[in-house]
Amino acid sequence: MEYLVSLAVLIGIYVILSSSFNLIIGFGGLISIAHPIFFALGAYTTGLLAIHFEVHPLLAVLAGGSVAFLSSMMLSLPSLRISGDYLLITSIGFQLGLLEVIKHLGFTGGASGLGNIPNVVEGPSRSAVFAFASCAVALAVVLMIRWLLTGPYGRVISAMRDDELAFSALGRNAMMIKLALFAIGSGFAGIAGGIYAYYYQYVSPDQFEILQSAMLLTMVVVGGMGSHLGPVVGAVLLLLLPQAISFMNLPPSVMAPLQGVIFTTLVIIFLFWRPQGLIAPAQRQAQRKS
Amino acid sequence: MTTLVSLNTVCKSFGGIVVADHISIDIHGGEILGLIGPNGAGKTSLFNLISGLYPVDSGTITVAGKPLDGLPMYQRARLGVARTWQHMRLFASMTVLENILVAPRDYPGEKISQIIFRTKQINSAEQALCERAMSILHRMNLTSIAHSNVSDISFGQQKLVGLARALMNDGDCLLLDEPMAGVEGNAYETMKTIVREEAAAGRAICVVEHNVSFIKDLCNSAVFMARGCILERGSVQTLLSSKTLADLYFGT
Amino acid sequence: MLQAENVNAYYGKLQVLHELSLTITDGERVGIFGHNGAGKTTLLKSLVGDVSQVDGTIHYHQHAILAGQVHLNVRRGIGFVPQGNNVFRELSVEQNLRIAGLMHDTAYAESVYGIFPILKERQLQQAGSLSGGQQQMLALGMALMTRPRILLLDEPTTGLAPIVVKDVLSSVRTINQSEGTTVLIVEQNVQATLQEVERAIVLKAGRVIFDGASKQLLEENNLWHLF
Amino acid sequence: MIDISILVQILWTGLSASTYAVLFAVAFSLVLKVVKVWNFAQAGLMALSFYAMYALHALLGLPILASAALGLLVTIAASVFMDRFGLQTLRNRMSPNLTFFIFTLVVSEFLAYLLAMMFGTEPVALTQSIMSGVNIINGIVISNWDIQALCVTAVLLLTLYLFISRTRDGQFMAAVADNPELSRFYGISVKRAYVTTFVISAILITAGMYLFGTRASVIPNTPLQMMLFAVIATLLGGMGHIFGAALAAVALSLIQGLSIFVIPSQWQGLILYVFLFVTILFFPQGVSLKKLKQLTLIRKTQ
Amino acid sequence: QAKETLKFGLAMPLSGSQALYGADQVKASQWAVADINAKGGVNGKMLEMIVLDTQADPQLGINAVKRLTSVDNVPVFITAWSAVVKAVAPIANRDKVLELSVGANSPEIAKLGDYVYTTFPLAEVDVSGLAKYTFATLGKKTAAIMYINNDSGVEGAAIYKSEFEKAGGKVVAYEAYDTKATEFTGALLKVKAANPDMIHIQGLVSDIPQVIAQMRQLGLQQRVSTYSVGYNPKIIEQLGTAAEGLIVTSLAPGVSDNPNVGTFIQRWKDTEKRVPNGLPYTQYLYDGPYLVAELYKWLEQNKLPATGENMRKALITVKNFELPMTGGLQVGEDHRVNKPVYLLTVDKGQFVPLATIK
Ligand SMILES: Nc1ncnc2c1ncn2[C@@H]1O[C@H](COP(=O)(O)OP(=O)(O)OP(=O)(O)O)[C@@H](O)[C@H]1O
Ligand SMILES: Nc1ncnc2c1ncn2[C@@H]1O[C@H](COP(=O)(O)OP(=O)(O)OP(=O)(O)O)[C@@H](O)[C@H]1O
Ligand SMILES: [Mg+2]
Ligand SMILES: [Mg+2]
Repeated sequence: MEYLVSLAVLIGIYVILSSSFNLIIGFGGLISIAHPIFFALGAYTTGLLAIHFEVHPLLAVLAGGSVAFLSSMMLSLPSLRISGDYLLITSIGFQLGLLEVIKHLGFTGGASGLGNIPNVVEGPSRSAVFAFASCAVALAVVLMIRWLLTGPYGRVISAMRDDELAFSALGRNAMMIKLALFAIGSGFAGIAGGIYAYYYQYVSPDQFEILQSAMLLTMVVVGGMGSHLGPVVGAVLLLLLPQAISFMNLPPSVMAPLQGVIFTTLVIIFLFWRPQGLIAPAQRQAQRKS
Repeated sequence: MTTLVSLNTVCKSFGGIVVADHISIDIHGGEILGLIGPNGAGKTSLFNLISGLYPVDSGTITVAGKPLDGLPMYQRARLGVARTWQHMRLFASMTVLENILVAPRDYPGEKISQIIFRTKQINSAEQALCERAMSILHRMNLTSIAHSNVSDISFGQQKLVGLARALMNDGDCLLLDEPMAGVEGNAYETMKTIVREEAAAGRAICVVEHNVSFIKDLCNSAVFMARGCILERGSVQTLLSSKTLADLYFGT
Repeated sequence: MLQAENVNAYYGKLQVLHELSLTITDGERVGIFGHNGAGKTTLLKSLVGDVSQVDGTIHYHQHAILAGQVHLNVRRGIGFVPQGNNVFRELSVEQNLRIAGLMHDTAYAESVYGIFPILKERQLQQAGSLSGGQQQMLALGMALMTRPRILLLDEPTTGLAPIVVKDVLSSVRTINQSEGTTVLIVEQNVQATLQEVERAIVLKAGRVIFDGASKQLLEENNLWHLF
Repeated sequence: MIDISILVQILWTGLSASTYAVLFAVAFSLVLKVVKVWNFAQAGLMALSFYAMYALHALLGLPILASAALGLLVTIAASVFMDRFGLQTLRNRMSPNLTFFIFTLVVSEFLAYLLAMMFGTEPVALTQSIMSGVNIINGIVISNWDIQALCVTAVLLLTLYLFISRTRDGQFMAAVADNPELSRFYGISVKRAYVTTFVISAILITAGMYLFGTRASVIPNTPLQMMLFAVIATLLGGMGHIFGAALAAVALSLIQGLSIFVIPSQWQGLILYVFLFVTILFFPQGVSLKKLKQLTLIRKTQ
Repeated sequence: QAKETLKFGLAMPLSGSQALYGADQVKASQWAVADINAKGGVNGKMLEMIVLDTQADPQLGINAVKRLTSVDNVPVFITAWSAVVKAVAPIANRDKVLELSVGANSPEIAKLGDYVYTTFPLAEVDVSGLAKYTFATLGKKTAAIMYINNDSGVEGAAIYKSEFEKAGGKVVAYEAYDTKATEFTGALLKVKAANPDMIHIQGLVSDIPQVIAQMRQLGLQQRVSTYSVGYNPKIIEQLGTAAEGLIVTSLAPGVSDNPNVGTFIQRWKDTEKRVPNGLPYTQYLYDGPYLVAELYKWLEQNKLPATGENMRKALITVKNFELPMTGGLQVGEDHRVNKPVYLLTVDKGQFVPLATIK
């Protein structure tokens, strides 16, 4: 039971991550892989505030989100200023570079991670509380993104993605829209990081490397890029898959690589079986009110 | 009549290729100015300079009295520069109606700060917008394909959607880049009517066209360009009978 | 001889060509006309095998035109100039021409420069930065580089100044007469084109509603109104 | 403490150690240019290529060159298989770019896991000893490996250059890179161009892994890191400028090697990223697509 | 289920880059469980070991340990790799489950909380022993240190430096290299310019041979030492004669110190046709289940239920354990253990004992 509940915490966190990542890459068309670093910034900010300043958990998590929100501009502003193509590369550099910095700083705990984050929920229902919190935030994030994108704003975003030049010639500031989307998505990732830090009480830089990016990308794409529910389904599925495989009671010596082989094979199958993702993006329909 | 668009000794070159050589043009509200010239004369480039795709090397451009120097494209559009593109540049993943709905210059429903406090106002604004879009489509006989994806309609229809989008943008200055290329029959007539009506509504319109009969039918005056220079200007009649034009353009 | 029998073409559920049959004999100059959306482009594309959903048969000489195998059909001597976006934008003018001719005859570039002197002038310019009309000329030149035995042109004079339109249309005739190339040309510029072709085909909603000598079409006032 | 001979030594060793990085960067950038795919499967293919050679040479005892040749065949087969049955399907469905990205990434992981299952995760080198003979010329150590690596790389790059600029298939690759749809109308087989590209990249990958594997040991995950370097070089070299990518790879390797004298060694790992960021921030022209046009593969063919 | 079993967990890397060692260590533990059970278990009750993969990754480690504590309800579990030990410590403390770290050597491990104990000497033990020996016995006055830029490298190098200088020597070059580096020329040339008497490498099995190979090719002929990870035949294999003289440490007794070790190695040769990767670590892991069995025995004697709290009580009450493969173990108040350091060197392609530091 406890095990399932703690899985639910993780699911909530990953739903926030994949949905917000989808906002950036699926809806915004901003191809970045640096999402995990904003997750990390949120987690470290929250963790450090909790350890050193005993900030109220809610504030600490919000602070994590804000730091991610603001620092996203350190990446998006310079790279988008030149051309969207550079975002991918600068995002790789930003993510790995910042991690490298974290690994070498004393107060972040260095390469071995930041431990001793105080526990804020005591008692046997600890995980349940966290599960509830993370799933509630996840729901809120999914709904907020949905609310933001159905309606005129969503229309504007897809126009921008299709032809930025023609879009600007209609009087739209494409740069502002991109920055805003990127910051909002990153801010959500920061909040997810805050929850993560409190729940696990330990954050280490290795968790935010390229493989984490790959995991999040896979969640978004297998679930259905550019659809609202897709990333949710993707996150749940991709978190449960390895768990299910680990319950297959394979002999330990082959289990781990075999688990990887099975997992990647399944992802490839999903990719071909449902090329649009498990949940295909709804064909945008124009309002027919008139 | 007021001068809406004014170009004053605008120069631009790409490496050795001069695309604008001291160009000065004024366009008044209600005027339809034809811009003709051989391929590579610099017509499209002139539009690009006005709408801010790239900066001028020297000279000034003003729209409704406001200088455009150094402004990015989107701000120029907000000052009233609306244009169509030679290669249409429609939003390929969207329907015809949606393409038009994104075009208005100012729309509160698109500001995040305002959607958060989304009110009735925004909804009713949206409603009004849909109505305006449908009426533009209606004028173009495109209502039947309003909900088709723009990449699934024929070339000629796409051209019309491009124009509809510029109209929805509602700039006082309308730059049309080869609106008739690839358009004929009924669509041709529609296009003509609409351009005429828009001018009558007080817009300053500049049309690049190789279809001379279209220019003849519509334009009050015309400018003839070649290699980035204005060689002749005046009424369409005088221009068409000019010797330079005959040599360089019609080749008779 | 290019022969199409009972051709139906679809995009998804939308049927664009209906039971269309057509025979083009070698050496002909044929104009195809019709309203926007009549299916002219679709017809040309079917003839080079670039429409995936077609039924009916299309043969060029003995060979069946294979849907989806455009490059093989082209190598049998069918040249095609698509409507818009039809040059390699990142490559130079010269390279565009050479690549087009690699399967055939790269030396022919000189003759193309003869027809369009501006291309010679801009040899090293990137094709994507040419003006709209210059690109159109380059695309035509590239089609000629494939030394086709039959040339399919989709609105080749779109965006060209009248002086060039004349050149293009007359060069179509020249190519036809000097090399014996069959020419199939889709054009909006009906009057001018009719002067240059001998046979005219009019499409309406995916069906042939007129097929005869171009003179006949010029005279046929009735039909004029039809479309 | 920097004297000239140390400097020369670092330059020399850095140059020779950049050879495999160059090969990987060129392979990556070539596929990106022609096939328009961020081929992250390259890491998996690199691992496959290495373990194929390793199995044949170290386990079955075939001579090293025969193993390399057979390893090459395996790599080519795997690359072409991935293209025909994976990428082609996605292409037919007009999948979005990100799907390609994920697909290749997952293929990479799949291969890494598969190889881990077959060969374990113990670091292994291609040859039993990773020492190679050295010659000392004017105080500069020049190992046999250095010479071999530089020769192999130079020959491969030259051949590639000639192939692209002189042969019909090479030119067709350039055309397909520009506009695959349009190429078909000039009798160019797009599929063939793609296959050619993957064959070339397999050759480069195998050569690179051969060089790397005779000098250092590898685990199934090692190539991922090396590929990231290739990706960065590809981007800094100007996307799709394959020789630009090669130059960037050399420059990055040398900068990493030399920076040890100015930057405390524990911050070495950061240099690559800082360099990347600074370039894009302050010298966007340095990596701008337009400015590098003159250097492109295409222009060079004239 | 016919009979109640005595459960405990083992969370080790079975995949990922560390699996090479993790898998052999798991095997050693499995042998130990089988051996204990074959001799009748603990008062007739069988030990049951639940093995989960951590990939040496903290996140996966957390998942695995959560499963152990909440699904399998084990009162005690064994784990290794510093990052994992650290990451799962909050769970152990929160859920009051005893965590035994076997193999991680980061000095921080002593300070992870009430429920985290190590049975393995932390880095200060072997590295400082080595540093003192280098100065005092080998008579090397200057040393260069090359270390990998991760936590074990950074901490180990710092310990070596301070001990070597405390002993009176001088560290003339102190160079880090990246975890992903394959090219060390720059750092090595700096070392060469400093001309030390001795070079100490605080790295990993995957990079130590490359560092030494490049060092020798650049003409550095100094004697090289490293710590316990270097005690691996792989290194000799890849370096050939270039490995001669290399000094490594081991925290577990060798064949000559403890007869059980000889049998143990023979068992590897018989069943696996090879020697284990990282022999000393497998020795510690073999002893892990024996330690757990002792704890259970104490609980049985005192009729206490198998909870984490009681396990911890058992550990600090019994305090002194005699284990088959690594000898005596005393659990200290400060959560540390002290053990002799065994130094070995490569001679004619073999590791041979060099000295033992008590
Ligand atoms: N970005 C650019 N770089 C280099 N040359 C350019 C660029 N843009 C345009 N040119 C050149 O400038 C000249 C003018 O181009 P422009 O597109 O304005 O012509 P145009 O008058 O619109 O012609 P058309 O009627 O054929 O469309 C052409 O010779 C073109 O090749
Ligand atoms: N890729 C496509 N997908 C769906 N429908 C298409 C597609 N291409 C064309 N159509 C439809 O097929 C019909 C015929 O198109 P086609 O392009 O053949 O017309 P056309 O005669 O060439 O017109 P134009 O003169 O405007 O170029 C049109 O109604 C168009 O909407
Ligand atoms: Mg133009
Ligand atoms: Mg058409």
